[in-house]
Amino acid sequence: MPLEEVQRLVDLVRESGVGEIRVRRGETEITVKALPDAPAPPIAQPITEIAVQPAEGLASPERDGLHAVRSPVVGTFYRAPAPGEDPYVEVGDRVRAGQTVCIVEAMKLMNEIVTDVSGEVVEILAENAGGVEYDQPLLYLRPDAGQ
Amino acid sequence: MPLEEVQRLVDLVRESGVGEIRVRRGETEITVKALPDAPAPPIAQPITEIAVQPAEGLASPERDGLHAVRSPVVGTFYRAPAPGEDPYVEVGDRVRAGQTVCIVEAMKLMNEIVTDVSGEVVEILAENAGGVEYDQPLLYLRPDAGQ
Amino acid sequence: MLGKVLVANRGEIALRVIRACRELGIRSVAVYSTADADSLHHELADESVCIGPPPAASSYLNVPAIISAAELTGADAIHPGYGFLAENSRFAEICERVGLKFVGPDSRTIALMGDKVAARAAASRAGVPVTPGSDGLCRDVAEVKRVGAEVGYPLVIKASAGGGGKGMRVVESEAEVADAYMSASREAGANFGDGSVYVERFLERLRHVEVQVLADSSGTTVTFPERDCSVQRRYQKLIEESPAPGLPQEIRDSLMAASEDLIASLDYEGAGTVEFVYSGSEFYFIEMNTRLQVEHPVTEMITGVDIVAEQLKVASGERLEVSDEARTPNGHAMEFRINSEDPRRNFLPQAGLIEVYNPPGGPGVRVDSHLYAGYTVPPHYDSLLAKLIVHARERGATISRGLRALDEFAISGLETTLPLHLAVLEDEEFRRGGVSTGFLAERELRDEGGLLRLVAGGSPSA
Amino acid sequence: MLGKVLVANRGEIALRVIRACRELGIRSVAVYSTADADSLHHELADESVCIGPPPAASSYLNVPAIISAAELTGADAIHPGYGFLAENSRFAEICERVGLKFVGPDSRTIALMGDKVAARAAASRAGVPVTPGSDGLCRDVAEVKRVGAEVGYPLVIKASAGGGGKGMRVVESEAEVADAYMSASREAGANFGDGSVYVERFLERLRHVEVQVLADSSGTTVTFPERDCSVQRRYQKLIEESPAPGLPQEIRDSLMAASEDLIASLDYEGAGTVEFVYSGSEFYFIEMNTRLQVEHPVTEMITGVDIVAEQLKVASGERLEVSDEARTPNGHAMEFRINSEDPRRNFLPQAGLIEVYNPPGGPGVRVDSHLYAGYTVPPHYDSLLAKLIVHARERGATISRGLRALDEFAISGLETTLPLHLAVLEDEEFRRGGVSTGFLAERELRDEGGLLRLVAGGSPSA
Repeated sequence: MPLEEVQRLVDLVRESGVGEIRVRRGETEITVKALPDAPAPPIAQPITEIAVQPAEGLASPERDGLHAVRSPVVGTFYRAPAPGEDPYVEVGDRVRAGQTVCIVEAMKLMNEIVTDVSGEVVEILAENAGGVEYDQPLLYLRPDAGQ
Repeated sequence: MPLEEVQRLVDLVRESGVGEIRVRRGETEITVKALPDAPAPPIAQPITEIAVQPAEGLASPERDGLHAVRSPVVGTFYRAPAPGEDPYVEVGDRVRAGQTVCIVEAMKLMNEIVTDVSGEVVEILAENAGGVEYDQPLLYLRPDAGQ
Repeated sequence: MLGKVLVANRGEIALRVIRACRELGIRSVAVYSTADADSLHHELADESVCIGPPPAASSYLNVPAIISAAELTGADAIHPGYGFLAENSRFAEICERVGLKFVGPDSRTIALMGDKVAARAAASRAGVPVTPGSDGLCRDVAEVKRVGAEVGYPLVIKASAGGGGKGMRVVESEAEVADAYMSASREAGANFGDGSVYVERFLERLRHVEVQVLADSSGTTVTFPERDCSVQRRYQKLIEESPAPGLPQEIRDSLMAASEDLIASLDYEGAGTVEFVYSGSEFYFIEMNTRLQVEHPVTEMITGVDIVAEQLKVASGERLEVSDEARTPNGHAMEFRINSEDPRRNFLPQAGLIEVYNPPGGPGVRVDSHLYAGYTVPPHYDSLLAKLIVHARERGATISRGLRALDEFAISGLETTLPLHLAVLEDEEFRRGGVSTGFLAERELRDEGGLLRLVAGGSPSA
Repeated sequence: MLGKVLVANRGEIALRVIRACRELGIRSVAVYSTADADSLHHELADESVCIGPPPAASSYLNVPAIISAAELTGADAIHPGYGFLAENSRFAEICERVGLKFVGPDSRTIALMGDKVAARAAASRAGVPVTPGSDGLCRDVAEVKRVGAEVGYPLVIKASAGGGGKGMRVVESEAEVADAYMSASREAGANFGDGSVYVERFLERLRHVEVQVLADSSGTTVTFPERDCSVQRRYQKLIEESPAPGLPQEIRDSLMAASEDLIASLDYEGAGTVEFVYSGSEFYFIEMNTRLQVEHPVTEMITGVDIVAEQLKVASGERLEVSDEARTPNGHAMEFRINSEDPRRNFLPQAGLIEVYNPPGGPGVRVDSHLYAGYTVPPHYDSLLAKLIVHARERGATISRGLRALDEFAISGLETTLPLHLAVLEDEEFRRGGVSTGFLAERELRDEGGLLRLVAGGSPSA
């Protein structure tokens, strides 16, 4: 089948809103389909024991107007530089871009987590001394206006 | 099949609200489907040998304004009461409701197929002495106005 | 070898036969009702013919349409699958008359085994133990009482033409005989057009065991290790396994020998199943199914024999060639019937669109199913959606594999028996093995945080 | 038994390990990149941890992230699957140091076998035949020429750190040595950070055969019947089968004995594969893979042994208990790698949405795959979508079953190697059995009415 005809079939599908066109001529079969909305991923049957790890947070979406500081590594989240010391930040604190807001320890290495926006700390999401995944939101900032 | 005919099938699907149109004519098969809410059925991989039974027609929908006389049984289609005799009907003939228009033989029984509408024969779809499936359209009538 | 086989069935079993045909180089013809126009058996067969409207009586039970389809397509044999026309001796006879090979035994054998009283007599003649009871039909209440006095109560009254628990009544004492006789006979008449009944001693805490057999036209017979099908709900099997847990080898040998004696006495041909009840260390013949059974894959998994391929070879006139190793179970297999029934709502049948379908994979897992995502389960036919069969080296590992595979099996759009199977596999008594047919009736299903669990104390009617 | 195992992999092999864990009652931890947030291994594991962004170097090869995930979740072992970190001795060493059991041999054995020259020497010491060639590394062109004069041309120059055909050059005569040496060494340096090479006689029309081995920590070893993996494209295996067609029993015995000698000499632990070339009636050691292989299911199908479960048991310190029957092939099995590559466009890799996914079912069919309808294949990782494994009583029936199952396998949304496998199974020479590794290169793929066919006369570069 000449390509011009196939092109016309494609146009037909697009313009008509019809889902699928199939043409078979002798040994040749041509199918033209409009893209369907993707089906949902399969929902596995409930697992007999589901262990919900309290610290195993899942990535939360950005909240309206808020900025999430996310973990760049898998590790353990700490709010303070060392046990007994004051936390880097508390809810309500103002922070500047470049300021350390917490630590994620991985392989005995303390990774200082630095915010790249200035603003006010509105929520601390991870639990102190709990595990965090890659890309997990650690805290929410309300960015300063005009950034 | 010319593309104009495909265009007409597409229009038909859109206008008729019918879910699917499939036409197989000899080696040519054309399918037109309205967009389903559900994902399309799986398309099996091409089978090594595809035997297209020329007589193995698939159910076609009503065409705009036309009435299909369908086979009520699986069997063999005959246009005439016996070999050598005249066909019951020819294209262009006018038929009355209750009139026999063809025969489908099944298990050595001759089933006279009777039309339940009056009108003009516009197309004979099945092949004489060929096999027909249940519900397969045998011929198209244009019903008389006012029916 | 046969050249072209028409498969007079639908659903997973039609697919099973079509697959066997393709592997043997036999062309396959599917027949389908208008309700099955999107079905996989219609898609995957080499040819297909629409035979009628949705009601089974007008399509899958429509003998003239099926014979016509076979003639139109030039098929030389018909495989009936199970259900529908598979044990209809009249259909087998019509096939014989019009020169179509019916894949199964001859019509007289089907008729003989279809008559429960005659089958019992045939088993007796072949030296196969039958449950103590009436010699033949019981024509009146007095005759039932006479049998009762002889073999003792409780008794069970059964329909001669019966099956599936229809026309069956348990009688605890002589006082109940009259009422039970009348109602069993009435129900049998209504369901099978034949009100005749017979009587057997009622065995309690019995297990359902059965022996798969194969025979060719030259008299070679093979019997396989038994299947245990005791997990049933209202006489419908739900889980089948092989070998039967804890069954002594000498009982296995006796079951297989008895089955072999029976089919030899019948000049049997093709596949069949001899069904027994097993109680204490005794077993008794119940009936013989002269066809392929739903649970045949359990035997295939532990023996490596392709039973459907053997059926087709035998129907082609070939000799059976099954090695002696197939008589010894290799590991342990279990089948779970995934039905479109809602176990939370008294097994209400479900029909409708399958949104997600993702069967489990990996080692020791087999799935026989006609489902696919986007398929609509029609409301007209039986509720079997899929068979999940698992195989491992021993029963404990088979149960673990079953739990894993059931857990992975993703079907959405309608409710299924998947959670029921998970509940059974978690049950202590089931895990020990050897449960009786009362297993499910003695338990209640309870929903615990979205998961089903079986708890003791169900009513016998459950 | 281990309590919790972290699976440091993705795709079908992560699922395979998670399934084995579940069946053994071991808790599983999946790790996944942000590109795999919708993946089945993440869905089906008991716990899971996101370890990094899409590039493998930042996620599946990110050792600190994986070790941290194991520590956070309290895993006591790591199963590396195949690929990624599976043969990284440094990773195994880190696991050992931090007290995580690495499911595989110790880091020194991995390092030893990862160095092709050292592995060759180890095989030689164990009495396993190696291809005639240099005793160790060839440090200059003159040394290659000296070997050439000794063992004859053609020769093949190979990278010591190599694999997958990288840093490999065939040399037809002494005149070609200088150029080939330089380019092989340069390519090896660029790909493996190590330009050292060694030299072997180049064997023509050879077959790739390999022996699966298992060993426990107390010195019990098991070897299995060989697999034949000669159907390759550019050194990538496409079809594997067991047993190797037409291989005499005495060669099988010798291959298994040689493999047993090698692993005994190494104090090996866990699963591994000893790879050989087989040409004429001679076989020579090529290399040993110190990990699970893609094609392990082929061996599982013909022996009934769950190799991944045995790996986990051995890693738990348990003894291997594999019956002697596993040393004899039971039937014949074949695996087809279904890759997201378009065989009509020079195997162009494909990524994107899987619209339809319906794997085949029925007897003798196993599918290992992480696909589901609606899954999006990410462009970041290897192209293996699914493994279809078929098993039957003999090779002819296995091929028929393979054709049937490949035909049924419905994947839409992207192109796959499904039609290539159908073409191979229709090829006369393949059907006879025993093709050499040049099989695909000697053929061209031709599209005939939508179906692919192999025709003789491909170029050696195909």
